Amino acid sequence: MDILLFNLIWVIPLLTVLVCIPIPASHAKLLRGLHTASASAVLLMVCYLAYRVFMLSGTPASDAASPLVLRFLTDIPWLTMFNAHYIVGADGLNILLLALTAFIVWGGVLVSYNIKGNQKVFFALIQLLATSVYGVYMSFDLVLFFVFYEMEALCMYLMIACYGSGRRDYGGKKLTLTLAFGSSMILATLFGLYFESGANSWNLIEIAKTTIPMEFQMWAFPLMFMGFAVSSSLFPFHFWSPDGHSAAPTAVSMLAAGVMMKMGAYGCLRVAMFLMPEAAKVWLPYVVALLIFNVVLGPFIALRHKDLKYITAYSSISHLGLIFLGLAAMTPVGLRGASLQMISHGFLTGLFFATIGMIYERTHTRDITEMGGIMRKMPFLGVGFVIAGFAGLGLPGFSGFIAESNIFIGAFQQESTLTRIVTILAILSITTTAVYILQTANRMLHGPLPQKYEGLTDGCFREKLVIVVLVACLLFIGVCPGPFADLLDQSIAPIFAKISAATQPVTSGIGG
Amino acid sequence: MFDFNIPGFIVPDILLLIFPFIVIGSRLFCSAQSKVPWRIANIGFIAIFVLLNLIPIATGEGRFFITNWRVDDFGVLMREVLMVSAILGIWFAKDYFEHGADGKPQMHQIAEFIGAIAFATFGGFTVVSACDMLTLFLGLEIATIPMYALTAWNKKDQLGSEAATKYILMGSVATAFELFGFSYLYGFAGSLHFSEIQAAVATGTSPLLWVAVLFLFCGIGFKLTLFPFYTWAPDVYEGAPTPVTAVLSVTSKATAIAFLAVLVFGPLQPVIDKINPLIALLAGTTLFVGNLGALKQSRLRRFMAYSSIAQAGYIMVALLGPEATAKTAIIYYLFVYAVSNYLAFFIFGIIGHHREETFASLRGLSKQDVNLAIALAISMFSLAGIPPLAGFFGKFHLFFCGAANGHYMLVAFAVLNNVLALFYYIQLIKSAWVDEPDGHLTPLRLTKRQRGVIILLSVMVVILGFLPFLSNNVFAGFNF
Amino acid sequence: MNLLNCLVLAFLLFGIGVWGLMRRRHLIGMLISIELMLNAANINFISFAYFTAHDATAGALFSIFVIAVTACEMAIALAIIVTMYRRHKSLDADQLRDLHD
Amino acid sequence: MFPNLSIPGLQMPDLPFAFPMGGMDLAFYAVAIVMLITAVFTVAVKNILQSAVFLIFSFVATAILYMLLHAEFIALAQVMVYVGGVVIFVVFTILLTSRLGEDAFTTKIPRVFAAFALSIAFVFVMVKCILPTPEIASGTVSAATDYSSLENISLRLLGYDVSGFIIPFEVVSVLLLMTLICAITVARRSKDEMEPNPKEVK
Amino acid sequence: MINDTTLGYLILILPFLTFAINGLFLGNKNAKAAAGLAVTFNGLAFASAAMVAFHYFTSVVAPQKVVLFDHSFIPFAGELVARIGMLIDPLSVMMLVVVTFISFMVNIYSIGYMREDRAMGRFFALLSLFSFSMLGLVVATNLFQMFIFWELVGVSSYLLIGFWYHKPSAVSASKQAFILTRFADSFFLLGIVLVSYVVGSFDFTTINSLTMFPFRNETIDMGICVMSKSSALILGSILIFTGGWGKSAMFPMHIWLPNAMEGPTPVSSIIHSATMVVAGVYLVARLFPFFAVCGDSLTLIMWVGAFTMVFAAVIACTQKDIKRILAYSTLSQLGYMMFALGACKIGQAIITTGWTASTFHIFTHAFFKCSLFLIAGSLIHQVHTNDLDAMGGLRKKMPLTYACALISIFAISGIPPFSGFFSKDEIILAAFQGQHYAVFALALLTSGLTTFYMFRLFFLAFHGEPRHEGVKAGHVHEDFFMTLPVVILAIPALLSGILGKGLFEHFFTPGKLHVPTMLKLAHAEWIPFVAIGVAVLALLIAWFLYASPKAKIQRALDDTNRCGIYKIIYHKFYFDEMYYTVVRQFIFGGVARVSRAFNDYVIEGLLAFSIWFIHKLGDLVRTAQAGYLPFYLGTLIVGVLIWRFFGQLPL
Repeated sequence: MDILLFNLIWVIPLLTVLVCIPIPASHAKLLRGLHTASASAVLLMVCYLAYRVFMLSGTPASDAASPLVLRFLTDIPWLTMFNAHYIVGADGLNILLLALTAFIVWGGVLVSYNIKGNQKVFFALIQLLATSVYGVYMSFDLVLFFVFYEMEALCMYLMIACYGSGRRDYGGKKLTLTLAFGSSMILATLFGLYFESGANSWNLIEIAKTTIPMEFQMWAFPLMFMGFAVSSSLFPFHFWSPDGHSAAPTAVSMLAAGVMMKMGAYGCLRVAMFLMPEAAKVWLPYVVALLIFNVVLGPFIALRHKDLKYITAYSSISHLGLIFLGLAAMTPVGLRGASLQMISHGFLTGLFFATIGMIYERTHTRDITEMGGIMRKMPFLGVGFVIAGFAGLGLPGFSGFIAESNIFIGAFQQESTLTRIVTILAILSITTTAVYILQTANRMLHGPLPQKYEGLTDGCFREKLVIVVLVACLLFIGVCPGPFADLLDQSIAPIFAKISAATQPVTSGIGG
Repeated sequence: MFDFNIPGFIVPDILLLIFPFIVIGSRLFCSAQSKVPWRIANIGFIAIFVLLNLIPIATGEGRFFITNWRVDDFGVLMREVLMVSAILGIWFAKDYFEHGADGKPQMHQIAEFIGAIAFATFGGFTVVSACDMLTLFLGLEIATIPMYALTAWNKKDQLGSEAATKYILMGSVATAFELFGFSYLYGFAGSLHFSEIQAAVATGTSPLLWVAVLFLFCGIGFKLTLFPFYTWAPDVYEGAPTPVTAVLSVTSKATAIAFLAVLVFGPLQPVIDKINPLIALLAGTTLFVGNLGALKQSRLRRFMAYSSIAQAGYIMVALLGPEATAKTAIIYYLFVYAVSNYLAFFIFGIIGHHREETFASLRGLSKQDVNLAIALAISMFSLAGIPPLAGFFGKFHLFFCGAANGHYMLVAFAVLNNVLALFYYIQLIKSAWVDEPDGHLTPLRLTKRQRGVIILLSVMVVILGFLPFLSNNVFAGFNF
Repeated sequence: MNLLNCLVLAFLLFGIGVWGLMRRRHLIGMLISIELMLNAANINFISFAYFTAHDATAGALFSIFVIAVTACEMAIALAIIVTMYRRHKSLDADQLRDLHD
Repeated sequence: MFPNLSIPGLQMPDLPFAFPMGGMDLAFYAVAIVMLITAVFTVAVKNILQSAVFLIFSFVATAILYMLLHAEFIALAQVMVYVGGVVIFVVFTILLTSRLGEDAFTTKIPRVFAAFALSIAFVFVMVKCILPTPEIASGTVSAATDYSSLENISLRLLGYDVSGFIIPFEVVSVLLLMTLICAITVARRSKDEMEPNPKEVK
Repeated sequence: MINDTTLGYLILILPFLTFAINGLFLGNKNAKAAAGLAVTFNGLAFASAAMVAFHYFTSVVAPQKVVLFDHSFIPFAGELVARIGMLIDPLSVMMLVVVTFISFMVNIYSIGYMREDRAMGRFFALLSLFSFSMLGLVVATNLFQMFIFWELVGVSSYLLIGFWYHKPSAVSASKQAFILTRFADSFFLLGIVLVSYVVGSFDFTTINSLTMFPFRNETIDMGICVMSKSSALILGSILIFTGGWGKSAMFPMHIWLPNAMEGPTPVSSIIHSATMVVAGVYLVARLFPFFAVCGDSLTLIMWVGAFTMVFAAVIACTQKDIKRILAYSTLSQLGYMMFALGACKIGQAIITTGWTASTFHIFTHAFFKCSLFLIAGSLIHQVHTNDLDAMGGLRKKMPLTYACALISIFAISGIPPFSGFFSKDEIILAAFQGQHYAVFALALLTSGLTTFYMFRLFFLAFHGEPRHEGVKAGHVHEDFFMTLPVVILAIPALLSGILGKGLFEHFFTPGKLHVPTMLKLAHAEWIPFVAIGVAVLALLIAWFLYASPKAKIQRALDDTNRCGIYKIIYHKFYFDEMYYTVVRQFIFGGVARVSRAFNDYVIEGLLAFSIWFIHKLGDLVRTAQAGYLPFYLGTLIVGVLIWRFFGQLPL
């Protein structure tokens, strides 16, 4: 039953699209209702399954030899031509990311009620995107994984270019092509994994049981890691994200920044680092040098921007840099921090983009210099934005703080010189984050209200609901991180075990 | 002695052979505008396709007819691809015989047209059935010569005759190359039979062999539009009548790659390692140049020409793999490519019936007919190799072949080029989805047949990728 | 007279064909050059058949087929050129530039 | 078993080229020179009609070469098809398309030289490719004198066994027929070509 | 019977509930209910805190630490577990009582003060959020919990300073406050990470019982250099102190505090005088044994404190904004507390007089400073301005307020028997005992300055002729809700010194120290008399300048003809401007501009270049495609040559 439900996660959005095909686009209400219902259903399912995974924790996996403890494991032969299987399963890490996705998709559907243009196509694309993201997190077969991973490009361009604003074609193209560039790097190495590992299987678990030759790892790992990192906007492949996000409609920004950018980091952890730990140990201490841009300079750039979405995009860049810092730490705490940051940042940035979208819908501008004092007219949205801001700057009580503290502590345990420097810089740059977030919030929400905004109204019930739910998620993780940490620890343990078992010594544990 | 019990597997070939005469003959009994030839052709082609599907595949060495006509599983599936191309080709061509399009006048003589396509298809059949170089050569010529004529079909079209002239002049030079290649191969092995050539190649090599390989690859490079022999393609694709372009881009390419597959995995099998660098270089340069050329196009057919040049480069990657995988990959990819390509051409055709076939005419398509725009996006994304569309799985299979023998660099290069390809396919999608129309749009009228075909092809592009359909023929269970 | 002489002769003939192909502007002139090239290939076949091939008849056969195919190609080519002439009223290869990027 | 028609005593083992001696060799060189000179004239003369005439000579020379190589039947076919068919066809076309075959187009000198250089380079490179082949320079002949006799050819052509060529024989008939249809379709003037099609005008 | 653990929970939960209920449900629409709820719950919290304090001090465990509860929050690795707990020792109990009491008083006061504000519900919610955070901070059992609540305190301070968000000055002040403290906090966090990495625990008990010996020989790579772990610990202690440095607004991170006076006065009184700003002092006091082993950092603390003390006092003498004077006075008093902690170090030895004095001063200062702010609030509420120019002559209109103000000002000036005298005297004594004579002299000087500027304020506000139209017209009156807390606060301002002295001397020691404690301390009985003398002298000067019949008040208030030094001091040594230039223009402006330029020109430029390059290559391909047949034919021939040479065939 649970297995069926689990597999339905990605099927339901697809079915919704199919069901909606015969409905003419003029029945917008019906379409919206259907999509909302399907998104809500998936949300409930995922929450239930996450609960099930939590309750199952501690019990051994069905396959004792498997290095990963997976629940709801499904393995069906699929494309026999190249030995691809349909393998899906859940562990702590991906079920939480699935839950995150379900929340963001649900929010994305709800905030898009007023989108201009052909709503039928738009919602169908959202559901397709949802399918792809669900699929990425669920699959343990590399072909399946990649199929879902690259599927996003198909939806992304259309959604941004047709429903976006500003330089939508440019932004959409930049985003899609850069992401495709990243996935092309991944694809090239995937073949290598299949053939060089000797497993002759796309099954992640099977490949993990083998040791991949070091010569192959040495070039494949950076290629694959960077490939994944492109979608998580690691410097120097971050350039797609500000333009892409700013051009995208609200729901797409939410999905892109909230869940899609995590797919890269997830891939880095789940595929690149898990399968090629030896090379990871060699390369990652150098990769952190790139984070100086993401973590330290990212916030500064955000400071210079006036467009809300650009600011948020650079904020995302810096937050995602922290994920990589956690990954590069290669300690259990760091990895857990990185995973927590994926989830936390998903909710956070979802909330950010949701509120920005709602405000933009009313003010028709995203330039913060043109706004001011709209807190008085839109207290609810304003508070939502401020909360997102506080969560973003790592205020205790919100999930961001939990994630960041894990990352900082974890990264500090990694004793390579470069990592240490970057960790220190990262800790110190929480100030810059505060600066741009407060500057934005102040300019936009506070101060005198311009005459033209006298007629603004606060969010409606639907919008408030989205904000409340996302804030609740942020708070829930922030206030009671224990269960999340437990869930993540279970799924990170095998990854860390693989890393620590790799031949080259890596520092771990606490000094003194 | 002659065996009057004609074996079942040869029936489709024979049917196809006599078929053009029936179609052309039927013209004698009806008017010039009659649909009878087209209907007969339709029924016949579909019948042949179904019959082909009845042949069970995976029978190892294959079956022989009169000892030198080989029907193996690769051949059967290749025949199916060619038939699909032919069927879609005549479906597509139908409209062009009813009214002009894209500034070109209406076409005439549909029966002969269908006959020529059938002949070209038969040429492909011959290539995959060949057991000796002579048959192979003749097959290739049969597949090519009707294409010259088809290109010049529209006699009132200046561009068509120009294209045909360029095509046949260059094609003849390529034939000369090929003949040189064959002659040296013959000189090297002293025989025309593949088995004997293979034995000779296995015992030792000589410069004659390599000169032969060089000339053969250069000659077929022309037909497969490999670098730098592709130069005819953009001009001919643009100048030829649109249905001919469509057929050209699929049938001709399928025949050429089948020719290479037959050669590389047949007589040249023992020295395949030595040829692999050449294949890899041809593949790499071709797909790169094709992609580069397509970047800034504005006319749809010329754009599709460059796109198909790039696709030829991709498909060459498969030749680097182990035989069985490579052949499966080639077939699979051709099938997918045929479907996606025809889908694109069908849409361009509809546009072309009302406007010029340029990027600019696509503007506002998503507002005018969103389903058409969706179909266009599907075909473009499939050609670009974006999952979950069939094009992705096709390309994946090709790269899988390349990687199976360790050609990671080439695969990486090809995959990176995919990004470039995505760039220009997106340009086209952008025209249809994003750009505002210049002014008033002439309404697009789709016939039921057009709509049906577009839906059919779109659905195929979407679901083909998921289905492992190549394990056997669809109807092979009947086993006649 | 040996095989090499014949092969070199064929190449020279091919080379002359190439030269003609490149220097001619007249389409029929080009076709004539192509004829020379195809003829060269035929010389190859016969030479190989005569000097080295253990299946000599096959080579001879092939060259007969080549002659046939060449004739076919010529026929189509000339047909196309005639059509072309009717449209363009010229057979200048350099003027065929309506199709370009 | 097979008669060696060259004179082995005069061969210089160091050189890849056999020194031209003997009747056959002399005949070969004579034919070769004639063939090449006529070929050069074919491509070099200004008048396209003259070019066609030189082509005939070249083809005839080739036919003579075939006879030297004991391929009499092929020589016959060469003369019949090429000289009797193709070239006449070419001449007709020339006459059909231009005024008495006068070549109106002059080619610029640089282009002539560029073309010449390219072809020379091509020949040079290709000949260099085949030179290292060991058996190529020996004057041995492996073929039986009747290898291209009508009997041999027809037996093989219609043979059903592995070495038979019945399939290509059938296939080439398809090719010829197809060419016929295509050529006629392309070349003939359609009725509506004479007067503009009313539909087209609309 | 409710046990202490339950009370402990109650202390934390009640303010939080107030925040949650007010913020989520009551809001601005049910302002009265919100106010009632806030007062009730904070009162209950105070009662609980008082009961806990009573139980604790009367129990046998009294000076020892008691942990009421300690829940695991996130386990990191091994011993490194972040916990949320409640630590009870004399220091935290004292703080609990102070915070809950002040919070209770301020809540009552706000009923009056915020009566006309539209966003009263929000105000009470945020005030309770602050109380909750502050309480969480003071009962922290470990560094991590401290940091959590430290940040929450910061954010509630931010929200309350910017409470009137339509006022640009308030908004920018709140931003400045948050960013400056956040800047300090980033070092604090780094310190926590570093110390926890070296020590392997966040727990105060573990950290406070450290000895340096095990760390001497181990090294740690700090990126820029490799240092021994003991040096790393010293660095860590300084980093942790930096957190307190910012939060307690020590020089040069002091500028946010005077600007924070843009917030509503009750906020200033609770956050920016009585409780939050002492968090820095509290932090050092809490980790005192740790700082003691990291000896050198204490010297730093002392000098930072001492300098701020004098610096702020000098500025306070010239200000005219009543709240700013109080703010600078707070800074100065915080300087006292800070340097007292630092002054505990004599060479390698440590005495504890300063620690006791400092915590005592926290206690007394909270009452009189809160009271002063509330009084200032009352005045502002009546005259609608902060400016001393507009006050004067309020003595008769607000007699109760006047009396209470007098008590508090005597207290801050260190006049016996008011509370300030006892604690300040002890601090000065600590400086003397610590043999830091320069600091001792500065402390005495500042004591005089304090008396001077406080009485300057007092005389200008209450004495003389009324200078405000409203006062002249008699519109001024005393509000019940605003006067009641003032009066109540006056009692501890008067008595907490006498009553608390014994308590502090008995119970208040910093815990087990791991450095040799000097036994013999100089007993300088003359110090109180000198201090009183200085204070009285200063009082007289102030009276002479501002209240005596001969005083030229108009001239004193006139800014036009001032000498240079006065001007510099009046403009706070131009520190705000310097900050603006350095931070805004140079750091955030410059670095941000450079990074954006790097991004926009270098990265995007490379991207554009590669796209351009590819397009150029595409053009090349297209150029070849000129439709020129001879060229096409040439490509065929050349192609054969190309692949002959590059095709890697074994030719």
